[in-house]
Amino acid sequence: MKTISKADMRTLFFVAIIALFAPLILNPFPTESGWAQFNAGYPDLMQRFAIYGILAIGFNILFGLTGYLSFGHAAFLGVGSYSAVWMFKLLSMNIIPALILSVIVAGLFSLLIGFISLRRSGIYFSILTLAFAQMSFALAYSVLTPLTNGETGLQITLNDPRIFAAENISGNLPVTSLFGLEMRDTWTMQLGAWDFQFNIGYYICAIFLLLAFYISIRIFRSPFGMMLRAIKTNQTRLNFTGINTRPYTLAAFVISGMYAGLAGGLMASMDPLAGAERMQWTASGEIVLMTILGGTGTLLGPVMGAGFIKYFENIFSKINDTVLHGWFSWMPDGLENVIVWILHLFTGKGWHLTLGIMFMMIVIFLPGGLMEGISRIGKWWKHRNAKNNNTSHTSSTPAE
Amino acid sequence: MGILTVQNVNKSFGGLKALHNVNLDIEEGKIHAIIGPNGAGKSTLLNCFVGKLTPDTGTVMFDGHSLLGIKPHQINQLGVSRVFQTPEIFSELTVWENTLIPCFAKRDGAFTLNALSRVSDNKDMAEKAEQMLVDVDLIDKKDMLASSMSRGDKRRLEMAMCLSQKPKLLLLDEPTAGMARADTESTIELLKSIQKKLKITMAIIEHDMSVVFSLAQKISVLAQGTVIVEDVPEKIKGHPKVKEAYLGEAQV
Amino acid sequence: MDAILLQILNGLDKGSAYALIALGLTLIFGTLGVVNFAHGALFMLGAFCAVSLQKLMSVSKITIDPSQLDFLGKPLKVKTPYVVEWFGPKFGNAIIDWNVPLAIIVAIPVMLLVGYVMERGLIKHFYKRPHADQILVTFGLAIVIQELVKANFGANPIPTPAPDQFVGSYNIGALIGLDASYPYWRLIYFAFSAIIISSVFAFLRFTTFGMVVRAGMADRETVGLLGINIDRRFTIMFGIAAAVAGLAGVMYTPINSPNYHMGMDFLVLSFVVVVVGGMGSLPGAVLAGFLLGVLESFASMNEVKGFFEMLYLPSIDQIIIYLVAIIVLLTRPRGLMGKAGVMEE
Amino acid sequence: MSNFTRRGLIKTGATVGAGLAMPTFITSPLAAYTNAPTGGSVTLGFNVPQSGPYADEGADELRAYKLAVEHLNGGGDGGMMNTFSSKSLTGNGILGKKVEYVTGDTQTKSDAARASAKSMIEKDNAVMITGGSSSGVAIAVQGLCQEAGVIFMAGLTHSNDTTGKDKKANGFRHFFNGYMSAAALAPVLEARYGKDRNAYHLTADYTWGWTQQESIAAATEAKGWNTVNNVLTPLATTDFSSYVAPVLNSGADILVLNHYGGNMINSLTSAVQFGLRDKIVNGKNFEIVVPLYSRLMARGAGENVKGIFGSTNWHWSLSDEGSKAFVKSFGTKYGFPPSQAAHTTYVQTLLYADACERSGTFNPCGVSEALEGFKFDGMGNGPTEYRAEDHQCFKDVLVVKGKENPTSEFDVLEVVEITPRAQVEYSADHPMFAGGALGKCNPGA
Repeated sequence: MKTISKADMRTLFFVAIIALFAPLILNPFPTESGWAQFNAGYPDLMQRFAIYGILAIGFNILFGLTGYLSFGHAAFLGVGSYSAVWMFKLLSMNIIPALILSVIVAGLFSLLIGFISLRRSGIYFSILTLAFAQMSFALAYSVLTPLTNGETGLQITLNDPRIFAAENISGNLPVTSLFGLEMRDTWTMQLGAWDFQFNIGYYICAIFLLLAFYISIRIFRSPFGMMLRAIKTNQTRLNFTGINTRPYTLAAFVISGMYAGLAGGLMASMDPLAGAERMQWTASGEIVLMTILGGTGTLLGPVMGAGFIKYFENIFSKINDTVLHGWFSWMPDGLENVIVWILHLFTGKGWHLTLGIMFMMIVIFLPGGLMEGISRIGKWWKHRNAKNNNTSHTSSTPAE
Repeated sequence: MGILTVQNVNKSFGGLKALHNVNLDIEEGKIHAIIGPNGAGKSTLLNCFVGKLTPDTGTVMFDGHSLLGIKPHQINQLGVSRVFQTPEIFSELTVWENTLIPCFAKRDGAFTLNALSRVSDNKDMAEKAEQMLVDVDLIDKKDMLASSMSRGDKRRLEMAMCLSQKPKLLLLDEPTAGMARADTESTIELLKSIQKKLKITMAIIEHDMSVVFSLAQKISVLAQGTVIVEDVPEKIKGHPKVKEAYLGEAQV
Repeated sequence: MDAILLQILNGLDKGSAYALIALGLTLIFGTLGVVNFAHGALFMLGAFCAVSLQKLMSVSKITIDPSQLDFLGKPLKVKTPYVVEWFGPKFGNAIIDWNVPLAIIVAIPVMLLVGYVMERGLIKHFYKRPHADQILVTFGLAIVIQELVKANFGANPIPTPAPDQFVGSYNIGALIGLDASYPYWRLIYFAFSAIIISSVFAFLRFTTFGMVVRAGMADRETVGLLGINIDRRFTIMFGIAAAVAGLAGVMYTPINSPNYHMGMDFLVLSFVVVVVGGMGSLPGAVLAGFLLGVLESFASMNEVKGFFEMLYLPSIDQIIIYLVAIIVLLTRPRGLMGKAGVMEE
Repeated sequence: MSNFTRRGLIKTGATVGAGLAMPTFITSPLAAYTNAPTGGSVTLGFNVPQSGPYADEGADELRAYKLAVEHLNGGGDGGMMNTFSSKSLTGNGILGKKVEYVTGDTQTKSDAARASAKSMIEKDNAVMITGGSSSGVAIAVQGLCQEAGVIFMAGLTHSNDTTGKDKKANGFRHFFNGYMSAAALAPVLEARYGKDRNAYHLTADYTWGWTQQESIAAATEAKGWNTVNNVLTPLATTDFSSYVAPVLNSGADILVLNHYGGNMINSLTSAVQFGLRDKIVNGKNFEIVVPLYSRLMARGAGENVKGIFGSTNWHWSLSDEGSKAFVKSFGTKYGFPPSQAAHTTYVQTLLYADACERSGTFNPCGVSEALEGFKFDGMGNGPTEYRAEDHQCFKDVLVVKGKENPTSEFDVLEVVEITPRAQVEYSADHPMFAGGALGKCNPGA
């Protein structure tokens, strides 16, 4: 029995190829050139792309399919991170037990919150989830400090027990690994003027991203997924069709909570620190924005939305005046200063402004998010090709 | 004893008594119509059957189970389906998916975490749904979004969804409301043929007397929250109490 | 008793800010069906009306005083505000001192205009779009407004004190035989919000305009059929909601120095308030605002904190609002006074 | 697997697939430490808050960094390089390499700060990270730098933990801490307000607040004060009225505000609004104390700071040669005097550069060795020592109070006393700083 359709297989394959060659694709500019500022192909950001991709895919299973807008999803991310770091502190630096625990704990936590919050729908549900997440954040920041290390965030230290790890004699903090493969190992390939970094941690994240994406495709195409979409459009009819909607929504909530837990666990595996800010409402809002921005209810959209926001956060925030002056130094002084003055509102410390404007632009002109943009380009392309083919009559039979 | 028996049901909203000692007995395999002037309590009564409302006193028994205090989906799983006055369908899904969902609900029950098999791998479900769409003559619209159909098509789709579950009792709330004459007639034919073929018990609430008399095998007349007459159609036509109830309404 | 009275006053004061913002949010939501995440930014803009006016009034003539030195050892540049220059030190300084009350006069037209432009320019196009899109676009707008303010005024809070006459406190407890002094400005703030809230209610209740709007809130299409241009009235309502938020912001500045992210600080809490009050219910929003404000104040009392610590609930003041929100929403499905079917799908 | 280097980010040459004709082979020698500079320049990473509540402090830090880079590369008037007791810096970059820098936004969140620092290390090959305006961020980034094998020169961080239980071998703090604030303040408070005082503490409910409260309470109690109550306030509090109101009837005659930034401005404003300072309790004037002052932030509280005591790391009105030189070059370039955050980040950059020069390498272990136990002067705080045991700088601490008659908008604080270093020193194993281990320096790679 084939598990996914040809079209879905193609999408999955496409994502896999992108993920595999991301270190090349994301580093289009030579290292020493001025444009290198826009390169995103370094391990930390690539890991983040993958991790937030997982998070958004999971969120989309809940929001995209059922329409239940959770405003507290970051709580599960945070809980996952804390669990993972505790595993690093108590057991060993192997990421497998950490990931398992973070998924389980996030699952249980979301079961509890979901069970209560799903008694209400619409905005009442959103506010319930928000309230739970904000409570988690406030407590993690203050009274739960013995468990979370509060403001600083939970870190590994030299005197953690780590009962399964060999004794540490180096005096250095141990690093996270997968049976000896260290997450931070990076192999740099120098190719002409380009530096490409291939990082183990990133590829682990990418594998999980593909797995998450694959499972999400299966869910989308399953009877379960169909029921979830039915919940979004008409709960009354579904009830009168003999379906109990609560367990369905709860299952979707828990699944997406487990996705968030996995993302949190991976985040801690790449960088063993878990901060309370991960649970704040702004973090939850970011997940919502990623999903809407990319295209709610689409398979690929949320991943793209996640990449989009993280790119702005990490790349635009680093473009300072000096960099700008470097770019425009060929201009006459006066003009250079004017241009730099205008641009500096949007870059460096002004990166939020650019992000805000992009949010507005996309939602105004592309109501379906980035995915709509892509499908429009696709349509335009097809249309153009069709036209060309008609006029030149040289069309060959397209390959299947 | 019929398949659905209603005994001494009372329901009031605040001071208003909507149902007053209602007794009703719907026989298996029959088409039973409930008629009555506006505000007689027909819809309230129907809502008591499907778990939307709970009567203050009295019992509603279906096939040996009490319907009181259980959820709509449980009632449906017992074999009661309902067609609404304005069609309740999954408007953002395709016609095809609309018919599939009841099939899955019938097979998998109120909740099954069937998250890893593909919808299209469930061949038996697909066949059932397809057959149903052929039956209601919607097969060529199978990939359309349900929201983009005409009202008559939506009604037929809703009926197909209910019928694909092979319910023991089908409740119809004004199934021809707002339909053109031709549509109404085809609906009547559809219902008749279904009744013949599948022997499904039906309870119909209807305003249109021509529909009622061409379909019903038994009629209950509801007025001011209570059943005033219950009889075969021929006897209802000239019944003085019925006239009074309707004329009373007309005079107001 | 004194302590409890003080905390009630504190609660009413906090509640005033919540209630005013929540009122505007509900007006916009009820009339236009739009979830406005930029409402916090409107509150902040109001506060910065006061800041701008202050800046404007302290535009100064610079004279060089060689007898004094600045931090680099150069002759000190002495700044004299033009207002003082023109009106003399006594009256001029008084005008500067009365900046915040004066800012109210400035803020009303400014905020009405901001609201008008926002509705006509942006919100109008989102009436028929899903709530998620509305959230995204207004959130984007909030960020843009916030960043522009930050680029102009910096990130640090800017002190905008109340007029000297209102510094100090008044023993309001004495009225009922207790001893509880409460700052003048906070009393004014509470009275001011009470006036604003009641005028909004009176406006909706007793004017034709208000009646049409209320009818429109209940059933937009029918009112449209009557040939009434409901859209224009809704635009005006949006302007009013913006002005209410803006005035709340202006009056808030002496209580806490405004900064560019004060809107975001209030936004989430205001949403909680609106929902606890019940979506689409104006009295609900006001009631929930004051209720949560008072409860928050009580929760920060040492005795209350101690009590909850005995129940293994330390730091109750951190979570009280959210805890109350959860309890209310679980016991009353649509908040305190919500209508069925509003934003439940 | 032999192609993988075990520890991080070394560049090795590589063959690529057959599709590319004649790939260029570059085999760099195996570096001894992370991001060893290869060309004619060296990159430093300035990681400061550019958004969020501390953005203005971040902006001031960034100004100081740019100034330091300018001076290191031989531009400007040289600033403190002329007054610094070590003379190894010549204005020729660091070790002959031109100093370049990258900037990032910490957002005052440990997560974002680490992401930003990581991108500097991984993408921009920064060999040192510096900056920050809160202890949570400083500790988080310090941990990251320890793992990655680069030096961290902390910016504004005041928690005891930074060089206490969370100290790291690769991290260095020039700024003072909660204990030092308390040790400097207590005698002044005793002298001004007397021995027999009842103090009520409002404390921000997170680690920095707790450590500072603990320090202040201990130091003042040693002088005979009584701590009546300590109330923890949530970080997100904007209106402190409900915390301030109970102070009135608590019997306390001193209010200590263990708050920073926006919290400090708001709690102080509330306290003054409620007329606390006009009260007379137990026959004494009621007083307010703000143990950690930041001039930039204090401006936000306006008139309310007048006459209120606190401590600060440095102030532009100091008249030693180093401070004067710094204020002159900063003021000339930007038109206003530098903040303490600017001062500490400027000094940290110079200290780092100097340590590289003296040890002859950028290797974190070499730099660390050069900094440990390093004694210097001419940087604005008198004779200073970087203690080897915990990488904390020991120097004079300023006790300040809000100025009654400011002459300009920058003239918010006046220095009341310069508490000599000996008075604020503590042993490395002091219980408030116990619990962590410095570990060994990590050169990465």
